[in-house]
Amino acid sequence: MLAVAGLCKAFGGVRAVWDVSFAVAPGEILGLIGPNGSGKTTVFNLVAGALAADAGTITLDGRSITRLTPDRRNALGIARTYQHVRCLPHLSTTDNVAVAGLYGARPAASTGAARRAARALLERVGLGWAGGVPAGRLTVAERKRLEVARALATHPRLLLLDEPLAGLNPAEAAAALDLFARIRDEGTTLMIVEHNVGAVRSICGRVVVLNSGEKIAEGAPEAVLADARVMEVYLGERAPA
Amino acid sequence: MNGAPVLELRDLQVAYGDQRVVWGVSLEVRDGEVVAVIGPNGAGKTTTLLATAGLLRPLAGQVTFLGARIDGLPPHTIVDRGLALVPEGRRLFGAMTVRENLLLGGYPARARRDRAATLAEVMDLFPVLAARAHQRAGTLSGGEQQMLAIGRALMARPRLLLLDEPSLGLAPRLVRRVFELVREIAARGVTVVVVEQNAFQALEHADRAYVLSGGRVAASGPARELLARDEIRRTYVGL
Amino acid sequence: MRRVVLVLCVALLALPASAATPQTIKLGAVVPLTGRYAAGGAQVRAGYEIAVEDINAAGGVQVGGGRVRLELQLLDDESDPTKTVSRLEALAQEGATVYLGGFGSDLHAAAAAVAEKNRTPYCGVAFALHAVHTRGFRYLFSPFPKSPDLTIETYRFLNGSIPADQRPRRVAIFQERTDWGREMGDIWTARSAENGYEVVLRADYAPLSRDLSDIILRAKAAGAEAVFSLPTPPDGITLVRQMKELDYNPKFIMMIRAADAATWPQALGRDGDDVVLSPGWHHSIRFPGVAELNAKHQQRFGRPADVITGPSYACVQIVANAISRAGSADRTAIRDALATTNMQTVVGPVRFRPDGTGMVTTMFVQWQSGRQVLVWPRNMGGTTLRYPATPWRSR
Amino acid sequence: MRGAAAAALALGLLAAVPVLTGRSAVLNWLFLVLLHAGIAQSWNLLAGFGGQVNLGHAAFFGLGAVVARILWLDGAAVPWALFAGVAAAGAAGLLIGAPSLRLRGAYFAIGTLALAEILRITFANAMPEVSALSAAQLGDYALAPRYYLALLLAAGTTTVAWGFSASRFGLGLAAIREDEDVAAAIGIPTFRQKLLALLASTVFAGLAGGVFAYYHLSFYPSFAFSPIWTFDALIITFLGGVGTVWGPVVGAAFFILVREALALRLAELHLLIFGVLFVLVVVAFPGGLMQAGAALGRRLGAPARPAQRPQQG
Amino acid sequence: MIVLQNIVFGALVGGLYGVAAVGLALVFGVLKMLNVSHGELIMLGGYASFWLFSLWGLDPFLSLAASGPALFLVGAVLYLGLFSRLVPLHDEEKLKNSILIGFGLALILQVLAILAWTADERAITTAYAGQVWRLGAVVVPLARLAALAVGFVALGGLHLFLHRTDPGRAIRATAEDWQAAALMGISVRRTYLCAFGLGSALAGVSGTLVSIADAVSPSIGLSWTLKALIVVVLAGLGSIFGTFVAGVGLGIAESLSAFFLGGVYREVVGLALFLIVLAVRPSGLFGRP
Repeated sequence: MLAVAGLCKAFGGVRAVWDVSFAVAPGEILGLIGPNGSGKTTVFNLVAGALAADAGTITLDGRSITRLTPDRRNALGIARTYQHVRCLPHLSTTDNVAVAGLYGARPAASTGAARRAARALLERVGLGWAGGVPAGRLTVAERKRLEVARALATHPRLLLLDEPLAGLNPAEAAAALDLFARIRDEGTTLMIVEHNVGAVRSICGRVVVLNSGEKIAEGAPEAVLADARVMEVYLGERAPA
Repeated sequence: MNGAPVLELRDLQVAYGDQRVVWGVSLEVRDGEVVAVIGPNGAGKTTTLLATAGLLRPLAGQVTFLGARIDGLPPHTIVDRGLALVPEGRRLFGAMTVRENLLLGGYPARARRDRAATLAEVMDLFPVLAARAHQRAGTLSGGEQQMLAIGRALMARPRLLLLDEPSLGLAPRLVRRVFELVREIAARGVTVVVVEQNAFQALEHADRAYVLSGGRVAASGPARELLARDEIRRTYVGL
Repeated sequence: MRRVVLVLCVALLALPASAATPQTIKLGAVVPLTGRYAAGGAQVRAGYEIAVEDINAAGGVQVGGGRVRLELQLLDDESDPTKTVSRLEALAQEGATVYLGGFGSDLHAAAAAVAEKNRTPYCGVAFALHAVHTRGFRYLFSPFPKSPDLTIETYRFLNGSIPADQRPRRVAIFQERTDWGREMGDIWTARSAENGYEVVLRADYAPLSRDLSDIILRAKAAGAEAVFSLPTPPDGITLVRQMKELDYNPKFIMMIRAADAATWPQALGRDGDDVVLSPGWHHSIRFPGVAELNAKHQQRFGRPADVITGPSYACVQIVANAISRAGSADRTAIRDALATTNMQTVVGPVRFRPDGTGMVTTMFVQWQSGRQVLVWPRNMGGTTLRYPATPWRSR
Repeated sequence: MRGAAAAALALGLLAAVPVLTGRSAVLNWLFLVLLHAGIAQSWNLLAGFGGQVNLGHAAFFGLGAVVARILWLDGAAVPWALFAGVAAAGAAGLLIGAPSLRLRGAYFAIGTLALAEILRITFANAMPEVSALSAAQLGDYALAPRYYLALLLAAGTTTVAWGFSASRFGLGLAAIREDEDVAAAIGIPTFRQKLLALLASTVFAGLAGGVFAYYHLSFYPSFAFSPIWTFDALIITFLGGVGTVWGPVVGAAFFILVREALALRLAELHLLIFGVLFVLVVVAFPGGLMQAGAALGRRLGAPARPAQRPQQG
Repeated sequence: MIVLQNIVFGALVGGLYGVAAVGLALVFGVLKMLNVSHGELIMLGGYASFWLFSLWGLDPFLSLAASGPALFLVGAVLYLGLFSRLVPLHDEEKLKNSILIGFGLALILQVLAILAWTADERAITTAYAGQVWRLGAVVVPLARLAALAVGFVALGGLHLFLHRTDPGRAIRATAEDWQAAALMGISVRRTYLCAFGLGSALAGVSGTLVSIADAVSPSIGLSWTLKALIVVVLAGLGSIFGTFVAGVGLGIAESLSAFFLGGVYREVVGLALFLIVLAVRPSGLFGRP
């Protein structure tokens, strides 16, 4: 459904993303991995529209969205979360999600309806108790879940998750992976940037590996993670015993 | 575990505003050790360091440095006592020159007397900084910036050096170089604590390690031992 | 801390407003004591306060059979016309029978309208703008020279003081971009030819400019021998300084308003000398009561009365006289009495035209050796005009 | 609901004031409070709810004032004059807003300040004559209609502010204020929303200017463009509580009534005392008067029960 | 020729703008507080010099040695008593409350000045005032040129202080990243005090220069604050001399527009120029993006 071709982005002469191409098939979970600074988040920003590409095209269902603003892309069904969580700190947790429901791809009919939907979503991510709390008071882990609920509230067809497991303990991470799988099963396509190789292995059908802004590998997780080049850049050259 | 205790955290709790991040961390660092603190993003590693260095005021708990309580003291007096922190993201003064950054590192009174000598030592340890002494720090490459951040902290002549994610954003070759430097610094008699997400490298080079999760200590012990433990490898090392 | 602040707020608001004692007539004055007109406002205030003191010391105003004391309630409007309005309304509520005005034509214009609306007689000085008097206000009275008097008298003064062959025929007008500036410029220009003068330059400038070299250079290039201007005090200081720096030496320099302040020579030293002004009054004028006023002012402020203090004092004299003739505290009666004023005051004889402007003596004053001396009208206690002005380099 | 009832009650009481008192000073003070509440609230619509600090608010106030004044004194019916002023201010808002809203933070603030100063100087040059009512017009002058207009202005802006605080549009605006990038990422058309908020803000600023023009007996046109109007709006809003529905109203009441009360009692020192009091209030309640009031209410009444985080396993 | 003459006067006025702006920029850059009573501090500096001149005949250029330190002390007191309370607040709250405190302070200082010195305009005219230096047909007034030069030297001194001394470097470091500065052993509060004092001292210096080249009265504060604010944004934060040059440039632009368009539109052109710069370079002429 999403196709990225020849994507380039430079910051002040430094190549952050260089000639990256890949495609995302409907209903899959695509992992985007690579060491710190390899350009994963930049790719997310380019796809979501927070950054404008220097070169290359991004198409969604065959339609070019390269020049669209982020809100237009969201209306077409692309939603995202952030690596460093970004909530709307002075709004209540419910309103953080409700506001997304009022805009997004299928805007709710009224604020009341949006809030009801928001509470249901919060329940789903385990934040049902926190509806009235200002989002700024949640812990990082809770805000991670809030971000997922907020993104879901916009009714995305493609959900971009940037390190969704960071900061979660193993039990929470397991629950989150479970949730992602269910979201996929309900028909939303996912793209995940994640450090936790184990998680990537367990949930992603396919992974794309970036290093220094360039794509160095793509394929099934097991195959890609066994690749010597990937081992080298991602795990620090020397494979541990 | 031979040297005298340099740093001791006892049941440290820290919050940002209403939001508690560290729920009770206790750890101990002895003279001459390299101690690694690992754990996932958001586990409270950085917060623990910031509270130790005085940039955050702990909610509860004690921080003892060289036998004296330092929790609640302002950061500049803590630096004065010989505890230097290299913060996450390096936090260089980008508009100032490399030399100025280093001179600022030697700002504490205890370091200022021998500042010229220390500067020479640091330049010796990092020849690249000597070459770029009059360049603006913001124009250095990532690796050079990390060297400068560490060099700047060493200018304070610290007894204890805290490094927060020194490998962040560095190429693997540079990451290895940073950890070699950590050993070199330790060899010169400075005790080091490294907080790392790159758990593998950190455990490889440390003497002992603590694993943080959810704001608490989940495991601790000699680094080699932790590296060998299966659940640690799977959850935190990423293997 | 918080509790202290709360208590303070309450305590301050509970302060009693000055209560009017019976058997007094209240004069309500709104004067700028802060903001850009504060310097002028201070002169106005001194005149009001001394006059009310004097009248009360003499037993008050004769009303009908008895004597009534005057009570002055004076408020600050911060040089802001919106506050002028609101504070005049407050004074109405406090029972003011007559309004006394402040300083500056915009504040006066606002204040006079409130007076008209409230049908309360209003007496104010220190504004020469004539336009305010063309709106049909019946309650507005101003015993002060207006633009037409000032401009026409300028030529009489020049012709009366300088022999024909030495007069500065070529005139430059530095005209501030305000209604008063335009009004003065228009009349000066219109009346120039008939008096034997030629306006060679009318230069506009925005008030409170920090550099006026462009208009000075143009005047110099046009060969103007006299400069007529009406700058604000800072603009006047800038003008003198830059005329000196650019070595532009007109024979006659008139700066209405800027040179009024007693502190003019402190600011400019000898460069302030020879500048002519027309403040509406001067303390050496030979009118009854002036000496006493000067003595009081000397006692209080260490100098004879300031140029705006005299007319302000006269305002209270005129109002007291009108109250006495009205024989009551009725506002309409006082207004009618004011309209028929014909009396001697510290600014000389005063009568009012139907538009409320005063028929008063227009005076010209010159700075000589750091002192203001009266140079026109002649033989009224002053001295002669120093002409031509000393070139800057010879000072 | 209780809030709405209290608001309706307050509105009713304020509407009854001209009937209950003939004292023009009281009405005048309340007029000034309502006018300033309206100006501050209109500024709050963009700055408080949308996070865009506009230092050129006086430009829109001034445009509304000058246009309405000219038409009114020319004989146009008051509603039409006011409407024209509002239209002029709104049009200027769109014209100026479109380019300047692309500037962020301090640059938007100072850029709008420069625009307002340009207008002020230009109007001072182009229209140097004082705009005063004639004696005949003063004969018909009554404060009550002005007062009701100001009441309408304050009630209208506050209603819009309340709408902003509770509607889809307002929630979207709040999201922009909190984090513009996140707002865009959840589908909020950020530029259009900001522009609409600016339009609402400038339209009401223009209405406030028109009310001022209809109220004031005499002023220089450039006075309506004075930066004082912007700073008063900003200071009143900050003092009361920026981004709150009632902050500008509470701030205006404090700012006007305390100042006038002091001016009436202490001719010479009133500004000094007011300045000291003002600084003390700011130091004591850095979060604004609304927050201070809420804190006081919490201390008096039962504290709201905070949500309980489930115990972690 | 007249154009050249106008440029000279414009530059002399602009130099005052520059010096006035540097103090404001220093405080804003280091403390992230906007002291809107900066203009009132300039006014106090002007009065200090005026009184030293009229009571003891002290040359205004010598009185700089008094007005600078005196205003440093005033600034230190204001910081310790008021502004230091804002340090723990978040940036947004800090900025907001600093504006409010500055507003109240401006009222207080204005009234105190009227009570102490009356509201009359004050200016200093020395024996050498009005003397000029002739360059062909162009005259350069010496006293004002000296004022410009003194301002420039003061800024040069500030530059050396900030770049060559430890306390100066501590100020720059704190401006860039106060947390990192604290980690260097720098006492942030002491540095804030020092920066606020220095900013106020600069206001004192520019007040003296204003009293020489312009005039002082209790109500001049707001116009200087606004002018300084515009110059600060025009220049962008980060460069002392950049700020000074931006001030001079604004002064020249004003005088040239007075020449070409007539005096009444002097400031309009300066502001329009400012908007153009803002549109083209949002970080200011000399600021770092």
